[in-house]
Amino acid sequence: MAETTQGTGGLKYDSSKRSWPNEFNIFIALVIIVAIFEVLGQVLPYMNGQSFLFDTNDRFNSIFNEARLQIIILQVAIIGIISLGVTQVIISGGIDLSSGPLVAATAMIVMSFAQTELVNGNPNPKAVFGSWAFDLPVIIPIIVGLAFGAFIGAINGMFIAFTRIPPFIATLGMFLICRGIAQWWTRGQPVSFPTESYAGLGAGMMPVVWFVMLAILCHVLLRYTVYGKHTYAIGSNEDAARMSGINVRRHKVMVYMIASMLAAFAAIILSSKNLTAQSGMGLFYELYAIAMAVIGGVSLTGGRGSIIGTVLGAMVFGVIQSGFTYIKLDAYFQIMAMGAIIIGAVVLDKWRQQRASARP
Amino acid sequence: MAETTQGTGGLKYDSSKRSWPNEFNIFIALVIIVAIFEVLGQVLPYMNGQSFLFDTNDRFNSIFNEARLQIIILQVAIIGIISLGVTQVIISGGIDLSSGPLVAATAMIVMSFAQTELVNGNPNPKAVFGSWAFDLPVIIPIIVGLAFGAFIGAINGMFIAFTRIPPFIATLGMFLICRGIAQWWTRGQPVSFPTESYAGLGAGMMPVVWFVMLAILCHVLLRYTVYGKHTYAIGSNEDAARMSGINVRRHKVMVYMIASMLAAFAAIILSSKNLTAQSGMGLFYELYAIAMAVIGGVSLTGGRGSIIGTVLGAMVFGVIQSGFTYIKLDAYFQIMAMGAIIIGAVVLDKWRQQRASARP
Amino acid sequence: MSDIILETRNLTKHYGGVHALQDATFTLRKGEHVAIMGDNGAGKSTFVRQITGVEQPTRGEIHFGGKQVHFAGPLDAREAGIEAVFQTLALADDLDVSDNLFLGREKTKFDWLGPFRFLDYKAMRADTIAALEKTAVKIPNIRNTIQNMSGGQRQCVAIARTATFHSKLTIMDEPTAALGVQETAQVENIIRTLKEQGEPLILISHNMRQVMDLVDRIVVFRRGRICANLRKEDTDGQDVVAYITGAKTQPEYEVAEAV
Amino acid sequence: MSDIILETRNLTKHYGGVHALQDATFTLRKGEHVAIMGDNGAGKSTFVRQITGVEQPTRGEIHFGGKQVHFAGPLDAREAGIEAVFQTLALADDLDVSDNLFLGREKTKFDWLGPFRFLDYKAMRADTIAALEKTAVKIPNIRNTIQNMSGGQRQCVAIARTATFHSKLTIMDEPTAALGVQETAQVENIIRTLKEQGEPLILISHNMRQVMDLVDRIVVFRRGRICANLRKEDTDGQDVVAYITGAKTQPEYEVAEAV
Amino acid sequence: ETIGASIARFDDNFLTVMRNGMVDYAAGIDGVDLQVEDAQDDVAKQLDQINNFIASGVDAIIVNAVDTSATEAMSQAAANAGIPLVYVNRQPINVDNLPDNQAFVASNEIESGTLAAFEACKLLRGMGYAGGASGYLMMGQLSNQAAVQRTKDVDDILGIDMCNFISINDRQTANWSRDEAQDLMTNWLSSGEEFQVVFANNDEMAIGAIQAMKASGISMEDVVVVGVDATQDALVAMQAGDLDATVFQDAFGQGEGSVDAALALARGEDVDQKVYIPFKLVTPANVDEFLSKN
Ligand SMILES: Nc1ncnc2c1ncn2[C@@H]1O[C@H](COP(=O)(O)OP(=O)(O)OP(=O)(O)O)[C@@H](O)[C@H]1O
Ligand SMILES: Nc1ncnc2c1ncn2[C@@H]1O[C@H](COP(=O)(O)OP(=O)(O)OP(=O)(O)O)[C@@H](O)[C@H]1O
Ligand SMILES: [Mg+2]
Ligand SMILES: [Mg+2]
Repeated sequence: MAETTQGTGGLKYDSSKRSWPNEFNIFIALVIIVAIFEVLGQVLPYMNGQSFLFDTNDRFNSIFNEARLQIIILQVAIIGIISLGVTQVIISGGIDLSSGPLVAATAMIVMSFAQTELVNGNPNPKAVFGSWAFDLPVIIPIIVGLAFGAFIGAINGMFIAFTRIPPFIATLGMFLICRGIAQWWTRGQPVSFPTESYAGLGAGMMPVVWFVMLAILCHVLLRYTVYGKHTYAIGSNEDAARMSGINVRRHKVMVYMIASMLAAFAAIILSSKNLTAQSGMGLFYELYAIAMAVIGGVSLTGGRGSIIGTVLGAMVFGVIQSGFTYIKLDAYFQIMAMGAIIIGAVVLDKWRQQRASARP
Repeated sequence: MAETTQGTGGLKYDSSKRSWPNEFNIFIALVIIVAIFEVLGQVLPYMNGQSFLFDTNDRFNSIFNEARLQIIILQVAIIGIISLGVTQVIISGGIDLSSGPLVAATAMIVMSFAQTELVNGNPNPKAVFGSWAFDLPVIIPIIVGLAFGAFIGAINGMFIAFTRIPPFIATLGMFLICRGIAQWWTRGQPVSFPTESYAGLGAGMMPVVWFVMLAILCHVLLRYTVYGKHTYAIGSNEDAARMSGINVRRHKVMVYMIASMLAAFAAIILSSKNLTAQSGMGLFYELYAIAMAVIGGVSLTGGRGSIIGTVLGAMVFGVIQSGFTYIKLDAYFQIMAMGAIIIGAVVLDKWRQQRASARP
Repeated sequence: MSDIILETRNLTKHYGGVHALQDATFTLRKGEHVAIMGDNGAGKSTFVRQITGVEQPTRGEIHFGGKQVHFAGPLDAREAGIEAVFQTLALADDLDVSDNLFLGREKTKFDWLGPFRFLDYKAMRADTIAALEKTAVKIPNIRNTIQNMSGGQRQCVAIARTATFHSKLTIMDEPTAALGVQETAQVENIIRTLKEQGEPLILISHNMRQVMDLVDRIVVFRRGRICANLRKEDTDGQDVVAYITGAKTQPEYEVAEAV
Repeated sequence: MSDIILETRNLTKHYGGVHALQDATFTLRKGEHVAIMGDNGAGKSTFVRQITGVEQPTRGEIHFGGKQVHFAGPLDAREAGIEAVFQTLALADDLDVSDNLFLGREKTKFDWLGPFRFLDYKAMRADTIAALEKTAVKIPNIRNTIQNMSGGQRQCVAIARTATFHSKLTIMDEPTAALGVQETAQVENIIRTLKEQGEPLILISHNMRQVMDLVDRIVVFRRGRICANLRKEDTDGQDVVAYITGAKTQPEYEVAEAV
Repeated sequence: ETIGASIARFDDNFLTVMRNGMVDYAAGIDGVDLQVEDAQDDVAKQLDQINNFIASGVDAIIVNAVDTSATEAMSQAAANAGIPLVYVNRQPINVDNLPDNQAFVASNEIESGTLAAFEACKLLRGMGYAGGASGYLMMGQLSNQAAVQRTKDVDDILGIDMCNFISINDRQTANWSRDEAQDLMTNWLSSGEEFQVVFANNDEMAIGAIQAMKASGISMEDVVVVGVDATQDALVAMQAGDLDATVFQDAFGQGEGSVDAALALARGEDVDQKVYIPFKLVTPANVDEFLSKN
């Protein structure tokens, strides 16, 4: 027990009692959930002793069921990318409801610039533009997508920063506008048949690669740069940030732009992975992205949270979804159980936080 | 100009410069929107000079197009009822995302207790329970519905009050749970053919009657009772409310119960109006209910807002929806325009508030 | 024993690794006015938060009115008869003055309606004006919300709230910090009135003159521990400062301290 | 004219019907330390909020450093060289001490990264400890967030922030209200150091002794108007109180008042 | 055998009947274990569900595609894992070059909207409106394939010589929902325009329109209303003389057929790559035949 007085001296301070980082709680929750599925696999009679994470019937050259490990993270990688941006918005004291429809609108637009000319030797039946838009280099749709995302984010941010309307309303309005754009773009028709290079962006485990890379980038941004510090400051006390001379308006616009660009990038990966874009894509993504962040310990009142937490929050979702299929849970109960687990994970987190701060 | 010093004396106080109630701003917005539609009716060539609100082709014994007046309010009455509860939740500093799915779940359950035995002389093809549940008195389904709403609200409230998880998460979890319940109840089958007395609850303009009555009730509750004062106090500063000796936990449970009971009642009216209950009902109702409240001036940070504002917010929605059909706006643009108008109405409100407080 | 209204034994509060309050043993007799002094961060407000049930102590006992109590929240403490002005004031920013004054104990009509009983706005507003006059604060419009008030006006509202209701024990945490000259004098008058009425008081203040004027006894906190318990007659300003700064410690409060 | 650093002419601010500040005409010379006194709600903080750009005045002119200025926000004022400790402190609760100290002017590395330049945590922490020593406040762990600090500790952080950076004008709104005896003495030392360095200061305080000790001139506000402008040598505590309470008004500030 | 099935939506009435067909049928066969998942109208989620099935090692997969143009990726995933795949109800975009162990079971969607619209056209002619008639078109969710197709079917019918006397006053979406259809119809009625026919993309919206018209005192004799799906509620409305035509799609049969195909593929048997189950027009004349079918 190291009892010292730190800082500029004063009270007794027992640094061995420093509370764990919040991220640890959610990691524990993750482990508990995995363990529960493992146990259920052994206990439920119809499961025949299958394992959740381990390779029990020798389908892989590994002790793990690698297909499972892959799908767990693959299926949350795309919403995870959105969640990285949503995390920043929430830390800055805002909220972004527009990310789901933005994914749909961006996917529709981007795919129109990523179409191939010939499908199995026949002319592309889904062409949106004339022939000039066929077989464009892959960088074009990427730039178009990111630019569209930045544009929408800038509008969100400017309304929030300059007219000071609640972010909930600004992004709810944008939610509807983006849904409209997605449907209007091709009058509801899906857009398919991308070029091979475009299809490569989200093929196989690529979404996971992007997710990990962007998560690291965002982590560095939030933890080590002025941008990140100001984001926390604004979320913590906007007036104080303003009085401290932070350009709050410009900063907010920047945060929403980054969030929307991440959502737009997620749309690119999503449409590439699915080889199609359709206007109904991204339904409820905004809610799931927010839920991932909050499960990961991001506070909806702003000022608190981390990218590591959000990544762990995303993993919780992945494990749950995969686990439900694994134990063959009836689909009606899946959605209920998902609700219960979201609540449970956050309750666990709160409870551990309280216990930690109350520890003698 | 009445310059006096009020209260216990002190500064000059010019009571003629007292700022207008916030509700006035939103009323102005409403009038502006109606005026725009009137003008569009005159200006757009294909409209043949039809009027939006007035009876130009003598179909009614009135200067107004009464059918229009009715549908404007009828189509928002049900979400309006939900919004009355959501308003209280938001004023108390929370949020309720579960109201939409709660409507679906309640409608399914309630309809099962409201079925008639014979349909066109044939046995009811949709019976959920055995024959004991046929032709029950109308009070039974109402009680079942309100009890179910109270139950869900109590769970929401207790999680929020006792575990202190964010309301966003608690009600998002409940959102999924209620969706699950709605689908599981009859495995996705719709429930139709209610008794005549049940069908009477939501027939014709009855939804409007309920909406108005409940709005008055809620207005009185919030403005003139201890319940209302404590709701504002908790939303304004929860710690202060607790330190002032308000039983914050019990009060929150009460607020969420009332909100969920209102949503459940809306479900009863909705299923009665439609003569059916479907598991997909109520999609996005929670977002619209929140948007109505916020357009009506309810602050998402809690502590501010009123029922009058929410009713006006609901009217804005009604006018917009009706107006779009009236000018035959392309379906693809309707959703975009709706988004733009939601933002616009709140911007207008903010702008007027700022101007009012800055007035010399 | 029966004239002791409040007693704490070894009251201790740790925040994670921070030992904010350590073994505070304290007694208060009926009718007695005691000041708590000490450096910033010495643990004074922490002490108050423990005895008013705002937080749960890590360790230790609280006896109030002769029997041991466990306040689960401030509601319990208030029901037991403890009124407090907190350093953070605890006002609802969006409500107006009279709403705040009566928060949690509104005057009502139709009480059989339970939680839905009606507010008696008229009676509350009248009483509010009377209560504010006691504190001499100038508020241009009592229907203004708290968020539109100056720091001193807010503090006066918080004090008026405490002073309006009779209680078994009143606690004030730096009540005059933001007050002007006149208002401070008025609040000191309020405190003297309490003394006359025999109501006990715990006053936290950094103002030596005020403390010497008003109280019977001074308890000094230092680094989370009580380090002195001085009758006013036996001490003076310089002496108290010596205890606050750590130049002196009363022998009965000596502990082996790791500096 | 060139030795006048700040001048306001008929500065006026109305909140709805509340005339919080009325025709304030005020000058401050280079190197001068001026105190603003007045009752609670007299308009002192309102005056500060106008000259620091936190709010936009209803009417009136502000001249700073010889030319007329229109601060659109506090950022402008800070860039012009005005540092302020606000009554509300303006701290970010979720950040720690050094983050708050350097908020808005972080020490950074890789500056070519623009808004994404890296923070130099090490340098900032070292400077923080140095800055806090000036205020004598005891903070057990400087990595603690502000929300876990006592009222006085917060105020010290806010003061340390202002004192760390050189400026053309420093404004302090009741800086020692929540401070203990030692800390108050230290802050007063800081103010004396500013005086020696020739930096001008506006100090708002209710503490007569402090004001008399520290400043050259006292401006008294009453009911939103300036009612007196007194050189320290020409006045004393009782005289100032007479102006504050309204017993006296300087002839040049007389107006036909509707009471 | 274990079969995994991913259904586009659980809260769609028609798909629910189809799903029940699958579940009931599979329950009746010994040793067959059917696991049904809800894709919640989300293409990406559906692909993930298929991957989850693959991770669990099922013997065959049935897909009711959320989006028929997103099937390429699904076919690839299943083919790479060597697991048979059956598409049901909605025609995959790659239907003409499915891998060997994949198949498609459905009805031909183009028939549905066409049958109903043509019946309406005939009825209007019979009522003597051949000189000119006008109507409203209620569309399903704008992002939905069936809605896009059925709307196009109506347009196509109104384009043929025999039916081009019908003009459309206005077309709007009511998102498949009875409630929104009621409000939309009432809004249309409040403009006071003349109309003789309402085309709805599904029966729920048709019923909503009927309820709104009845509430405004319009006699259902004078207006032709057609829907698609032949749901129970619609058939009852038809018996009452309110609904004039709908189209029966054998949902139950499609469900059964898909399970059959999946089992056959899993056992390595030969299966036709396209199995079509026909649509049938339902009118008051033959409504009794269908009452017990859905
Ligand atoms: N946003 C606002 N809206 C309405 N009235 C306000 C607002 N801000 C301040 N006031 C009023 O203006 C007057 C002056 O307030 P100000 O904060 O300037 O007082 P002060 O002199 O700083 O007092 P203190 O010594 O208590 O801090 C007060 O009566 C206050 O109620
Ligand atoms: N929630 C908390 N978490 C961690 N540390 C805390 C918390 N609350 C208070 N502290 C620490 O406990 C110590 C005592 O704080 P307290 O508020 O009791 O001081 P105080 O004596 O009232 O000081 P002041 O005179 O400045 O009001 C301080 O060092 C403070 O940083
Ligand atoms: Mg304190
Ligand atoms: Mg002030």
